[in-house]
Amino acid sequence: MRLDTTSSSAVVEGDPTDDELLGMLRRMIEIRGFEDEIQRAFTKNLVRGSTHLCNGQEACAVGACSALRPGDSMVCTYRGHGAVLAMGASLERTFAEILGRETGLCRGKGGSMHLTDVEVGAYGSFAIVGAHLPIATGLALAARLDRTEAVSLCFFGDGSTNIGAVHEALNLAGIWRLPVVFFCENNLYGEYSPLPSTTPVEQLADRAAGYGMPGVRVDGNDVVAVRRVVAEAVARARAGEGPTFVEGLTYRHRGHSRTDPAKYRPAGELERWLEHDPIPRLEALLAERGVAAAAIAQARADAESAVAEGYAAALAASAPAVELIHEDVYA
Amino acid sequence: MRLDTTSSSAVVEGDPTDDELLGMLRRMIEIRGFEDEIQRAFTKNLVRGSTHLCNGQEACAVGACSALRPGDSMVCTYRGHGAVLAMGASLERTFAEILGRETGLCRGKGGSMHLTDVEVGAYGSFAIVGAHLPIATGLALAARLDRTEAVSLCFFGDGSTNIGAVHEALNLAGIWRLPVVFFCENNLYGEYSPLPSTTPVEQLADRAAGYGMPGVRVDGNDVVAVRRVVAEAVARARAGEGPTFVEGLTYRHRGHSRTDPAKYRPAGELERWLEHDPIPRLEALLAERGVAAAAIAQARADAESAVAEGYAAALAASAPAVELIHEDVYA
Amino acid sequence: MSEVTYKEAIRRAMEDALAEDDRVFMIGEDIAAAGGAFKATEGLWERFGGERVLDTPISEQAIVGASIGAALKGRRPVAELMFADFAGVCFDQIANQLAKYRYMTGGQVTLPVTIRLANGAGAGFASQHSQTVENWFLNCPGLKIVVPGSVADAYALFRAAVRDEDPVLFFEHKGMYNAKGSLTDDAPPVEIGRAAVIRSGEHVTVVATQLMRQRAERAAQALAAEGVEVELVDPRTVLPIDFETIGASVDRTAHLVVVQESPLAGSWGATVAARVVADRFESLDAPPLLISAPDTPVPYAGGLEEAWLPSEQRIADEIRGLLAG
Amino acid sequence: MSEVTYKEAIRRAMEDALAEDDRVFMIGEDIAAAGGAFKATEGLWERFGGERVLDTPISEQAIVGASIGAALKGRRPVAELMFADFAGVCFDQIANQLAKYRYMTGGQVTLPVTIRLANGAGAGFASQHSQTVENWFLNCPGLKIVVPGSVADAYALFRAAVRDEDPVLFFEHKGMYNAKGSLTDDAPPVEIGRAAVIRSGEHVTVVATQLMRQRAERAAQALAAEGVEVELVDPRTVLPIDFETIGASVDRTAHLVVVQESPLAGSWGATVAARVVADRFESLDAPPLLISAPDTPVPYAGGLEEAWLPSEQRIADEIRGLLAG
Ligand SMILES: Cc1ncc(C[n+]2csc(CCOP(=O)(O)OP(=O)(O)O)c2C)c(N)n1
Ligand SMILES: Cc1ncc(C[n+]2csc(CCOP(=O)(O)OP(=O)(O)O)c2C)c(N)n1
Ligand SMILES: [Mg+2]
Ligand SMILES: [Mg+2]
Repeated sequence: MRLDTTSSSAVVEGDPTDDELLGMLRRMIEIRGFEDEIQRAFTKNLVRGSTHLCNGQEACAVGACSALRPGDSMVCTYRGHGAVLAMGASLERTFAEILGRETGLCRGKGGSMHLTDVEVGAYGSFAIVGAHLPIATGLALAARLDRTEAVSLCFFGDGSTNIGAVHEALNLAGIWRLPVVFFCENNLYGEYSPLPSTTPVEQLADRAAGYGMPGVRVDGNDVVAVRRVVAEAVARARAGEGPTFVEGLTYRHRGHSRTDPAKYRPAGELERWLEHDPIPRLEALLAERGVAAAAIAQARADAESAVAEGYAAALAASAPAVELIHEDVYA
Repeated sequence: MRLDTTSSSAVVEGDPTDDELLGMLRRMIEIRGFEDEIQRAFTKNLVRGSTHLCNGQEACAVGACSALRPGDSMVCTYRGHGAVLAMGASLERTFAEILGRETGLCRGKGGSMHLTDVEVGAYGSFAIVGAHLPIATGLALAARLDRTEAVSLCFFGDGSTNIGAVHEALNLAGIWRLPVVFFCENNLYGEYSPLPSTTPVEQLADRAAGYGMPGVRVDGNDVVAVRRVVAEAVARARAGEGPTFVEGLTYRHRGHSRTDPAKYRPAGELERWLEHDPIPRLEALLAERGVAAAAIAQARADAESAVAEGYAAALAASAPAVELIHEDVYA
Repeated sequence: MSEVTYKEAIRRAMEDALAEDDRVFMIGEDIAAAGGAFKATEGLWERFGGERVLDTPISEQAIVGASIGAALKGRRPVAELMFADFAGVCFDQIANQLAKYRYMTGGQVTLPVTIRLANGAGAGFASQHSQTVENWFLNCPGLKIVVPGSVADAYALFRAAVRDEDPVLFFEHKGMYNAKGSLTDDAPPVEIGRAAVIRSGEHVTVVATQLMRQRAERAAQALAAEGVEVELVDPRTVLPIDFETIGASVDRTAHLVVVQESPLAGSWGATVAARVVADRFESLDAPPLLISAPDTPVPYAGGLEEAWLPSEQRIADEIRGLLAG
Repeated sequence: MSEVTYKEAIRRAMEDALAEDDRVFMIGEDIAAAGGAFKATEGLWERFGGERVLDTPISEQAIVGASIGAALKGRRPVAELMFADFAGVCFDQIANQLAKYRYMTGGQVTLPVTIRLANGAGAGFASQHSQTVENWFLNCPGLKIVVPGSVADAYALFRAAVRDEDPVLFFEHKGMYNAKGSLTDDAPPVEIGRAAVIRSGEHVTVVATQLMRQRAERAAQALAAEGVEVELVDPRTVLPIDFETIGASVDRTAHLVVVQESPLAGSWGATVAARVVADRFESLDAPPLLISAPDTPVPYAGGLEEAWLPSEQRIADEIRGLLAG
């Protein structure tokens, strides 16, 4: 296991340019705004079932996905709004899906937990913990067999590392040296359980050794650091050197789902993490690099209006026609 | 991971006495004879389905089970004839089960892959790879809750370490520090696949670290060494110090199952391992310790006649009455 | 007697089972301090402590396997699998181990394991969190499968499940957690494997469970206003099924209707229809009516899911059609 | 035309599928150099190499998941799960992921995955290696389930499965691997979802698959000698089921018999009986006859397993009883 300790202040080869960073900032603010909007919609009963927000984890989604190129693929969990948007899915159609509209990414059939947009390489959000890691491995297998040099990026949570499917997928990717990047968003909790209560290792990245692949731990709230670590893992994968297990340390600002007040958190924990909120951190970095305050403000304004427009358009769309029930079962 | 390197020639505290060792020799010869008889019966169509013999692995079964005491429990795999006999199951009733007789351990309903004798603490042989590790964990959980200090011993193969259930069980035992001894009989192959083709770690005991438990590797053909390592693990478990992962390096003399000629083995491999056959090794050790040749010969003779008598008695027993089909579904 | 929710009835049943018998313990994800994903186990950990209410990692195979192992030593585990759909990740433990263990060992072991699962559609949880999962396990003799469809049944069947010497899959319909009903302190124990006649009627036997039982009951009320008397039978246990009670009702009404919120293929409803028709062909004046969901997964959007589920209206209309036909 | 075994027909179908389409590959445990646990893949690795025939660790969830992932990118995986019972350890991947993926994504993905499973009892493999596993998956729309019951069907249905754009569970009955039959080079392709009338007859429609189809065929011969003409229908696909062909036959014979080697509850046979009776009640002169195995797991001992499986004798006797009744 390796701990990534490079500082984001010093620019490293392959790092995003200032313009790219502004784009990433905008995307992170969009995701934050998206999640806030969904939370409001949920309390207004416009979102059905449950919904799992990623506020606070935006740097993982945006940093990691920014290391991909067209043709690569990404799969994630029910807490995947951010990852799907980071791949470039339309705000409007993503909103529409969660609001259950026919214009939604999945025609309103998937909802919050199943966002998929194959066109942008987002091959699915999965609601059964761990079930998508084998699938990520298969996406990588196809790349290997087809010699496309495509890479498969797979997000999953800390809590999911104890389920069988995860073990099988890591082992298969390891023994076949498949081009997958396993990105574990360690936000300290699986539902209401803190990691140490379920998992007898301190650093999840340590488990990588058991699968014959490198494990790297990174500050998951530092978008530049995430991007660097994932870019390196992606390069290894493309070069045929096999999978990497990346553990991004991060924190979800909200509860696990729906209206969870997250009372299980020790006092002060949230506040400490809010000090490391990835969005202000990126803004500070941009300022440090000499990017004009106006440009940063513009990114924020653009993000906010894109979210507002996307939401309004989605709300205006109509519900799916009832006949759609019978479609999409078989090809 | 620790490699056990103590020599069996030097007697260590807690080691079996000469008499106990003679008993273990007898048991190992019984198991060998049992398996040979089953192989012959199989070729005569007296055994149905498939059967998986443990010739060559007797030291694992006998050494590990000898470290248990009444009240402890043991579960194993379809390659479990030896383990069940090592716990003290009757040769006759074990034969009878595999021959499909009503006097069989399971009334003829289980067969070769499902030998169970709860009276001697053999809680079952399982035919779905890895499925019994969670069950072993549950046996240990009951011991913990009931404060019985009982220990749960669980045999499994090298190949099974890549299936999800194994991962979940190891993790649960690790986080709850349950009194289980996980004994991995590494016989180098899972079916026809050599371990390095399926598993990207060289020493399976290395994986123990990922579950917060010690991993120990031992010469699985040295019955005294196996006994020592397992006795130590059992003592830890009884003392509430949690599980241990033991990897016993061993070899199956025969093919995977039925009539597998084991052509996938490199030339000379079997011959090399036959030089380390656990039975002659134990005989040599006894001689070295000064045990009379006559006593060793007697143990062999006793074992052989017990096998012959058990087989004859089992063969003479009758098939289960057809009405038995409907029994034992519900309590 | 008190008026409580279905969820509270189950919570209380768990509390009473834990209090009654020291061998009972609960095991599952976030069921202790957190009180469970559906808050059904609230207060149990506080009262009984961490050795009776155990939080696990996200490892359903280990949850079921640990329950089996503990039961082998005389414990009576109650495992929670949260959404019933998660039974997929530990299917082997349930269908191949738990169900067959006693049989394979020639009766050497008994497995008093209860597994709780939150079943069913209607709440917008989409395809992977909305199934009526009991149908996956019907072809697994060795299991008992109960599907309580009322507050009283939820309490009584849970108590019976924990007392039962055999493995019981206990399906709670999550769409009913907040439904209210009355719970009497001295209600007679309910036997697993016995159907209940919820409402007597002479014109048609309607067999339904859980959410569909609720809807069928309202449909029956509507039909009663038109002079059609429905006999509503809730099998309550779908493995093994009480064909006797259902059949006896059909002998009287000469009409059989099955209502279920799942596709037809491989369902308990198909099993009921097949067996009852085979046994009581002469009793029937009309073909059995099978009211099922479409042959599709459960869709997310509100309008789609609503249309997917058989409605009170559809149930009433189809029964009218049957009797008119 | 040649006389081959059922197993050879499948082997040949795999070979032809691999030769026809570069996107097809095989994945499973010990299927490459070792030729598979049942030796059904012998020679394929030698001919097509390690990128078309892949050996995996013992990780069925990874096998199915990897197949799904590869299919998303346009590959056509054929996964072998060895004994069908092992579907239990990867049930979630099949029932929750593979079956629902297309639906949940609103049709964005197609999943041309074929999964091969060795099904059925009769060979002494005991409870955990002998089930007719197709019944576990019937309530999972999105899957197609085929159960070839002859040499010709084994070949043709396998080719159709691999060409199909949807996930297909392909159940091979291991008790038939050595059964012989003829295979013509120019046999017309078989469509998934279509039943076959194996034998025409006017007195009774018998529906059976795989081993039971073989036995029903012999029972039909015995009955023919007594003047009873059986129409034997093999649904061949049990999800979705071709109720039309079965129903049309019942319209002619007025008698329906289902024969299956599994317990009744949740079975395809119960589904056939329920639906055909609901649709064709007026066509029937007698109650449907359900010939199933007992409600127990599969026992090991020879005499027990033999008695457990419906025999040719039992099939013939029960049909006689039905027609006499
Ligand atoms: C197989 C399965 N078990 C349980 C659940 C319920 N569940 C949903 S999310 C979750 C916690 C997952 O924690 P983690 O992997 O850390 O991801 P996070 O939610 O923190 O992003 C659980 C237990 C599930 N969806 N699937
Ligand atoms: C879930 C499952 N997958 C596959 C099999 C088929 N199978 C039986 S034994 C075996 C090999 C197991 O190897 P290992 O764990 O090394 O044990 P050994 O046979 O060497 O004792 C396999 C793949 C099975 N029984 N269960
Ligand atoms: Mg987490
Ligand atoms: Mg092995």
